[in-house]
Order: sequence, then structure tokens, then C-alpha cells
Amino acid sequence: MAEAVLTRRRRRSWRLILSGGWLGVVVIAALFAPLIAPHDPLAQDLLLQRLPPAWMAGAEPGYLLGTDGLGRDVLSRIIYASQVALTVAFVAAPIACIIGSVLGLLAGYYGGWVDQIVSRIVDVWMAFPPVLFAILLVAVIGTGLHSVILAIIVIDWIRFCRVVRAETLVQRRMDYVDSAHIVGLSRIAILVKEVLPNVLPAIVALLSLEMGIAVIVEAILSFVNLSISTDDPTWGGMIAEGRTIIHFAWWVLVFPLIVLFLTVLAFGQLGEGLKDRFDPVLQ
Amino acid sequence: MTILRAIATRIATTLVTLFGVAIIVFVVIRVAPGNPIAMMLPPGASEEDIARLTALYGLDRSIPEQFVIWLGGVLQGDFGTSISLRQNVLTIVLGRLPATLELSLLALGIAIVLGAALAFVATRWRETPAEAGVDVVNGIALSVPDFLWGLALILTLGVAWPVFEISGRVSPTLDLPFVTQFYLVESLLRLRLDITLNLLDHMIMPAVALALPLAAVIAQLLKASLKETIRQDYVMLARTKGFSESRVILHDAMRNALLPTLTLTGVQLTFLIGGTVIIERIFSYEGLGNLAIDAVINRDLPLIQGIVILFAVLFVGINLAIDLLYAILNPRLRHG
Amino acid sequence: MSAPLFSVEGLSVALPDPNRKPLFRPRPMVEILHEIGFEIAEGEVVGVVGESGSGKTTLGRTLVRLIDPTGGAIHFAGTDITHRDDNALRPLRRDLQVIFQDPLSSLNPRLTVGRTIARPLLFHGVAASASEAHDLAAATLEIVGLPPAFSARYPHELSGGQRQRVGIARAIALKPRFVLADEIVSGLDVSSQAQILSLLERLKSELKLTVLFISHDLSVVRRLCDRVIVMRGGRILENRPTGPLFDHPEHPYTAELKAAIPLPEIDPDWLAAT
Amino acid sequence: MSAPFLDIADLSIALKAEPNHRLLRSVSLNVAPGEVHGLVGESGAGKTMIGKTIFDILPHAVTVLAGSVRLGGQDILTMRHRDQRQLIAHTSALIPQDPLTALNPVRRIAGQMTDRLTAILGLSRGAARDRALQLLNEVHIADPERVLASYPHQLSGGMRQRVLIASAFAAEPKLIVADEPTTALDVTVQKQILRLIAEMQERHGTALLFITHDLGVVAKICRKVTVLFGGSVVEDTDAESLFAQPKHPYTAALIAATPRYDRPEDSLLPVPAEVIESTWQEIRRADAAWAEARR
Repeated sequence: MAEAVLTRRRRRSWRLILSGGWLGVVVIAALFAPLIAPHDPLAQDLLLQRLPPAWMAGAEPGYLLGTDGLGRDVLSRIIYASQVALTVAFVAAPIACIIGSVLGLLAGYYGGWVDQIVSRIVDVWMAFPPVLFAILLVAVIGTGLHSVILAIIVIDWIRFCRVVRAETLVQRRMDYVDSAHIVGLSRIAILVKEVLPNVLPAIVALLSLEMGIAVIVEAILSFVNLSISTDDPTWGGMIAEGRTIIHFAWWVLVFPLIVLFLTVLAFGQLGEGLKDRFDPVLQ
Repeated sequence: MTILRAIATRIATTLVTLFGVAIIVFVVIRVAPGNPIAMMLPPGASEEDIARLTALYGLDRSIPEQFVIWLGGVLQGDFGTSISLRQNVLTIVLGRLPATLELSLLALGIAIVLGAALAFVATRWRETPAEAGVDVVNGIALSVPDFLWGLALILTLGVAWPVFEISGRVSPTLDLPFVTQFYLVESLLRLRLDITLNLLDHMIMPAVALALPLAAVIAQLLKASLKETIRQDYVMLARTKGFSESRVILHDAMRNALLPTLTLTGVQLTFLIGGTVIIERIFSYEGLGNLAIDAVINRDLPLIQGIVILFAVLFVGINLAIDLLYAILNPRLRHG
Repeated sequence: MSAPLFSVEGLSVALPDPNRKPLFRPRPMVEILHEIGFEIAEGEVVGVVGESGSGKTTLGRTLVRLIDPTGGAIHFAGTDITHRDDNALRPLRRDLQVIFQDPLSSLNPRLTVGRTIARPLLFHGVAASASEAHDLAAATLEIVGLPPAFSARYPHELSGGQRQRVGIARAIALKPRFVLADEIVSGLDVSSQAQILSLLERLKSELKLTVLFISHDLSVVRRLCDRVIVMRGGRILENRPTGPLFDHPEHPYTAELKAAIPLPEIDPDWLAAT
Repeated sequence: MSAPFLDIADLSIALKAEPNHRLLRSVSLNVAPGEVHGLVGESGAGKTMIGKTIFDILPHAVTVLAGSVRLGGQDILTMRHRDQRQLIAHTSALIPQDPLTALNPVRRIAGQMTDRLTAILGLSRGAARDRALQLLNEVHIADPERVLASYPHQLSGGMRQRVLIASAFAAEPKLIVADEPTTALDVTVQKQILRLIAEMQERHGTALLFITHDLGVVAKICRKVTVLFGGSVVEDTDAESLFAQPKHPYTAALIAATPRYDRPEDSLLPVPAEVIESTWQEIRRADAAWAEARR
């Protein structure tokens, strides 16, 4: 038994190391983009259009991952684009998390009319296809980083709300809540001091996962040309361009896609790993 | 009698939800700056022309007034006229709906088969490398959304090793003798298997992209549920009767494990259908989602409203159906 | 004789029926307790026995106002607490403590044993500072027979019997006037059960505890209680001092319950006897 | 006295990951046809593990180190898997602990009572149904047709336990293992169910292994008793002498710890720490000898 637990724990710590490591790389790339990027991400050069990656025939050695349809360096654009992606992840997801978690805790713990109101709002939100909702919002309030963040918060808070409400309902039925009641703690104190610590691991795991989802939503908005301005590099924007010239220059699509893929995967796995870390029973 | 009243209550809350959706869409798209009429007319159109068309579409009235007029129309089955396509909204939307439904159902089928198979393998060969493998696959499929799977499939099976078609619903060169928009169903009914194959050739990659996250969710829920179930005394009792482990899982545990999975799958199915919006865009698939994005970009207010309402009806209907199905399958509720 | 610590008159409770869940609608209410009345004197240990569905657990939870009564009155130490809200009850909570049946569920899994015991002490001002509360918690652990070092442990690191001792420590740390013990030995092995019971016996004489001891096991109740209440179907059938109740049961159901207990001695006729 | 039907000899079991730490320590136990044999111990003593070994449904993480489990002379631990499942299905049955969880909530009683008869013993549906009705009559169920058509949640706890007892006897097994069959029941129901088990066992002449933690129940229903502690047998004797003259101090302490309403002062006595310690010392000595012998 102990052996099995050890193996599982080892697998878990590998998950944390790998996902945390990759996200560390992305954060560094975003923070030090001007120092790391070999070229200006906006510099167009029509003579250097669609250069293949450095290891292929016809490549220029200075352009490691090739150039896009306007002759801009793919690697530099990927590095600069991580700034937008991480801004969205670290601003939009936490705000959505706070709004959704607070409402979910209140609805799950107090029940009654509080729960009725929150649940009806959630019902309405659930009746929208989230991606379409986000696209609609950005189309209405106009493109730009602030709009994108606002749209993600608007569509994302209910995911926290639903999970936290369900988890709170489970915890509320435990005897330790009754015994805190017996002590005389007020309802809000029980919610904050007794219930919240037991719901927190689920929130942390979801927050990490939703940071990845925020990055994806931004990419989708860029893909349909509705994110920030068209010039500034975003992974989604690069993918959209790559999709149109996929038969001539696959690398314009492939490299941002791989980076996006790994980033989203890392956020998800980090969440799972953290959830286990937080669980005292597994320690 | 009580059952009827219960169903009536449930339908009433459903209508409240739809009303909420209608209000939100209506208000959100009308606070948008810019006049959509100006966008549809050629540059240089006179102020007079713009004003005339604005009045024609009722856009010169106050928002509550517009809402009442629109709602009155909707209740009579009139969703208005599309500004960009100049056609009846309901006709356009219902014309595109079959394409999206066929894609979603194909994806759902793939997800259920794949998810159930993974859960079975992980349970039958639990605590072996097979289970660990399923966990890893699941973990990846869970955290990577359909958008990325779609692009990855285009790159691999569409471009690098071109096995499947990467755009459209059916090859334009094919002559389609169909009367409905349910091409896949109709081609099967008319035994035009050549067309069926061509349709599947286009649909398989978007369907798999949509199915993968849902398959992972189903596999994860079902596996957890099966693991819980096979620890139950009645499963142990079945084992002592001399049945094989596979039979015990399929015969004595699967049905119990499916019930909790089913309730959670309803919500996930709406996520899948919501995913068609971007997946159809990526694969240039002529469905409702692709239409929706065009409508947003063109500021086609009546069309956007129509599409969102249709999605909402679909989603709410699915959740209602899942609740009823759960009640039918659970003997505890049936005979309660 | 002094005034009783608890007095209960005509107490009725209705709860949502757990066996019926109509689709999309709240569960119908069923009456669990029907006009119950009894008293508990200060320093008395009263047993409540009954089979499942007798309403004994609901009775206990209603006395400490975890459940709202639908009728009747509950007086505790001269105060009417029947419909007091949380805020008004708070000053009394210190004197109304509970030991729960399942310590794994009643101890917060994310709090150490020490914090679980110390938190109420700080809350009610029994301890003035965190360190004083910690010392008191450690001392209480010793009273219930656990090493003070257990303060730092989490509930899942303890055995069933040890967890139940922590549950007892949390309840008595506040020096309450009344403790409700709800089936506290039913999940334990015979040997842990005997240990917990002798601990309770010791605490009863040392701390002069007033206890309502709920159990399905007549033998356990006989050992510990001064008086026994026999319940069935939400009603009290018998409420008498322990000795007479066991020696000469008045209600046939009490006699039936007694006869159904298998004693650890060979008796070939027991099975056939009805 | 006839040859034992169940014959467990020197059975040792451990976690695969920790083969040196045995969960069952050279356990021997046999039950003859027509005999009711009690298997007593506190939680963790290994009683349920023995029950699982008899049906070879131990968890994956556990492995048998040594010993044999014979059913009618054949060692199920060394048989081909298919033959073993057949042998178990034909000769042995389990009465489980909790009637609330031992019936599948989504299947009707009829299917659950007859599936072994139709799928493994090859009876026709009609014949299996007749057999089920007959058995429900035997366990004094007044309305067997209705019970067969019911789902478990429509029956009371005592009724479900009757159904489970009837199913256990369905295939005329030679051996029945009853794993704490009355622990989850109220005392008055427990007495009825004990009476019913004894009656059925006598009528069918089955060998019955009765697993329980309750010495009171043992005294009322068992002829022979095996007492387990820490995965090893501390005492194996007939019930009369166990209660009159317990040989092992742990057995004596266990009897003294058992509650009894007729003697409140000298029952419910905590098991003395010295007894626990000396019993563990015996076990550690046996462990050392066993490890030596295996080397």
C-alpha cells in the first residue's frame, strides 16, 4: 500500500514540476520579451515572406521558426504574444473566480431564496453558448484587451459558481458544520472558517484550469479577429493567419499552436497537482 | 396530478430562463455603438435612406418598445428579417440547424462510445498500467479544449497526412438530390452511400474535435462512478456467485454507474453544442455556429437574436430531457 | 429537589421525508416526534433507547436546537429556548455541547485536533489568548486519555477510538452543563467501546456532567445511565430509573427489546423463544 | 464426524508491496457439513479477509503467500480460473453484511435471485423462478410474487435480508459464509434473522461459517468458534468451553468487554493493555519462526 501511495505521489510531483516548469518559461518569456526576442515582432519585410524554420531548405539562419505572410519573425511574435495570453490568464480568471466562488458559497450554504436567485441567473447563463456569448460581447463593447478580459469574466464566473455551490452543498451536510454550530459560531463564521478551507482545493484546481481556458478564449477571439488590435501579436491571431496559408507555410500555424497547447495543458495539470497537494488526507 | 403539476412548474422555470436570455441578448446588442443600417448600405447613402431603413427595421424606437414588438412577433413565430441576408430569420436559422445537429449528434455518439470504452478498460484492468494510461489520456483530453483539437487534427490528418477533408460540409461538386437539410440522415435513407461517405469525410474531424473533451469527461465520471460501484456489496455478492469480472462490471455495475454520469453529461452536451460555434468556423462547416459568427461580425441584430434564442431553446430542452430520462431510468424515483 | 436542567413539553418535530422525492418538488414533511415530554435533572445521565426510526436522534438534535421544533416547548436552565434564533442562543451554546456519532464527519478534516478543541475556547472567552487555549486543549486531551502531542495531528491520522476521544474532549473542554452523546460508541469495536464508556463514567463523576446518552444498545445504557427513556415511532413508551426498568419492564416493547439481546452465554432455548 | 467441507490450512496473506508484513498469519480453519462455525474478532483482525479468500475475491493489492483453501477437497488457490469460478458457484454462497447495500438498487429482486441459477447452473427461466418462489416461502415471505417483482428500495431491511438468505440457499450450496449478517439490523429483527438462518441451515444441512464481532451472537448460534486477533488464530474450540473456560487471555478479555444488561458491573471491561501486548508478543515470535522457516 505504502509503495502504491509513493508511486502515485511521485507521478503527482512530476506533474507539478513539468507543468510548473513550462509555465515558468512562458512567464519569463512574457516578462523579458524585449530582451529575448531576436526581432521586432511588428517589423514586416516583404522580401522575407514565408521563410521556413531554420533547419529546412531555403531558410534564413536568423529566423529560427521562420516568418509569416508579411515577413515577420514567428518566434518573436510567439514570445511577445505570451504577454497578452498571461495578462488575460492572471487578470480575468482570478476576478471570475472571486465573483463565482462568493456567489457559489453563499448559494450553497444559505440555500433558500439566495440559492433560488443565484441558480436562476446560472440557468440563464447556461443557456448561452459561452464562446458565442464572448464573441457577441466583444463585438458590442469593442475590441481591445479590456473588452477581452471583461468578456471572459462575464462568461467564466458561472463555472466557479456551479462547482463551488455543489461542493459547498456537500460540505454543509457534514457533522463538523453542526458541531461548529453547537460551538455557537455565526453562520458567516462557519462558512469562512470551517467550510471554505474544505472547498478551497476545488477552487484552486479550477482557477488553474480556468486560467488555461481564459488563454483559449482570448485565442478564439483573436482567431475570429475580435481580440486586441490586428497588428499586435496574439497566439490566436497567428493561428488564424496560419489557417489561411496552411498549405504554403504550415509553420505559421504549428508553432503558436504547440505553445498554446502546452500552456493550456500545463494550467490544467498544475490545477490537478495542486488539488492533491492541498489534500491533508493524501499528505 | 402532482406529476403533471411538477412538470408544469419545471416548464415554467424553463420559460423564465428563456425570457431572461431574450432580455439579455436584446439589451446587449442594442447598447452597441454604431448603426447597423449604415453598415449595410453602400458608402455615400443619403441620411434620408438610412433613416427610412432604420424606421423599417424598427430601430428608431426605444429599447423596451423594440423588445415588446420583437417578443410579440416571436410568440407568433416571426423572428423578423435578417439585415444582411434579407431573408426571414426563422427560415435561415432552421435551414442551418440540421447541419449543426448532425455534427453534434455524431460527436456525442463518438464521445459516449469512446468514454465508456475507456472507463471500462480502466475499471476491468484497474491498478495496472492500462488504468494509468487511461488516466494520462484523460488528463490531456480534459484540459485541452475542442478548439485546439480541431486545429491539431487539421494539421495532422488534414495537411501532413491528408486523410480527411478539412473544410465544408460536403464536396461542392456532388449533386445533392435532397429535400431536407439533414443530409447525413437522408443520404442513409436514400441509400446514397457515396454521399454518406463524402459527408463523413468532412464531418469526422470536427466531430472528433468536439467529442474528445466530452469523451474524457464521460470516461472520468463513469470511471469514478464504476470504482465506487464495484466496491458495493451487491457487486461483491455477484462475484461470489461465480460470474466473470467483465460480466460483473457490465451487468451488475454499469447501469448503476451510468445514472450519476447521465445527469452530469446533460450540461456537458450543451458545452459540446456550444463548441460547434468555433469548430464550424475552423472547418468552414456550413452550420448554425458559423452563421452566428458571421451575424455578429455583420451586426445583423435580428439574426443574432434568432440564433441565440434557438441555442437557448436547445440547451434548456436538453437539460429538461436529461432530467426526465434520469427519472425514467431510476426505479427509486419511478416508484417513489 | 431543584428545578430540572432541561424540561421538554409536548415537543413535536416534522422533517422532510427522506424516502420520498417527487420530481422537481420539495419533499413532503413527516412528523418524527409526537408530543414528547420529559425532564432531565442537573447531574443526571439519561439514556434514550430505541430502534431505527424511533426518533431518538431527532430528539437529541432538537434539544440542542440543530433542528427547529414544530410544536411544544423546550426549557434549558429556566430559559425558553424553543424558538430562540442563533444570536440569542449563542451565550447558551457553551453549556449545550454534543458528541457526535461519526467523529470522522464531525471533526473538520482540515483542522488539527488542537485547533478543533481550542477554537471554541477562544470563541467563548474561556481562554484569553491563543497560547492559553492551546494549553487548555492539551490538558483536555490528557483528561480524555490522549497524549498532549496529539494536538498537532489531523483527524485522519487517528484511529476510530482516538477520534471519538477528541470528540469528547471538544465537548467537555468548555465545561458545559449539558452534553448530548449521540450513538457515540456504535461505530467502535468491543474493546474501544469499553474504554470510551469507562472514560465517560469517570468524566461523569469527576465533572458532574449532565448527559443525554442516545443508543440502540440496552446493555450499554444500563451500565452508564441513571434513568432510561424507551422510544418507538416518535413516542416515549417508558421513562424510569434504570434498575427498575430493566428488572421489571412495564411496557411489553421494553421486555421484547431486552429479550432480543443475545447475551454471551450458551442458551439453547434463546433462539426459539419469542 | 464427516470430513470438513471447508478446509483452510496455514493460510498466509500479505500486501504485495509488503510481503514481510502478514495480514493473515498461518490461519487454519475447517467447517464440516451441517456445522455452524463462528469466526470472531475485532475490526482489522482479518475475519472479512478470510471470507474473501474463500471466494477468491481478495483486492488486487493483496497476495496469498502460502497455504491452501479447500472446498470439498479441491484447493481453489491452485485451480484453473474457470474451473474455480464453476466450483465456487456450485458449492458456496455468501450472506452479506448490509441488506441495504447488498442488493442492486436498479435491478428487480427476481433477476438478482435467479441469475446464478440461469447463467451458471443452466436452469430455465421458469425453473429458476419456481425455485426462487419456493425459497421465499421457506424464509416466510408471505407474498413472494410481489417481492420478486419489486426493486430493493420497496422492501424493508429485514425483508431484504430474508431475500438475501433465500438467494444464498438457491443453488443448494455445501457451504454458506455469513459475513456479519445481522450487524446492520435492529435487535428485534436480528433475532428473527438469526432464527431464520439457523432454521435454513438445519433444513439444508449446510456448512455455515458465521463471521461476527459479537460474542453474544456467537453464543446463540455457533457450535464451534475460532477467535482471531491480528490476523492469527488465538483460540479454536467448541462454543461451550469457549464461554465456560476461555483458554487464551485475549478471549477471556473479549468476553469481559462484551456488554450485558444483566451484569452491568462486570461486563464492558476494557481489554487490559498487558493482554494486548502479550498477545502481540506471541504473534511476533510466531512471525520470526515463520520467517526463519521460509528462508
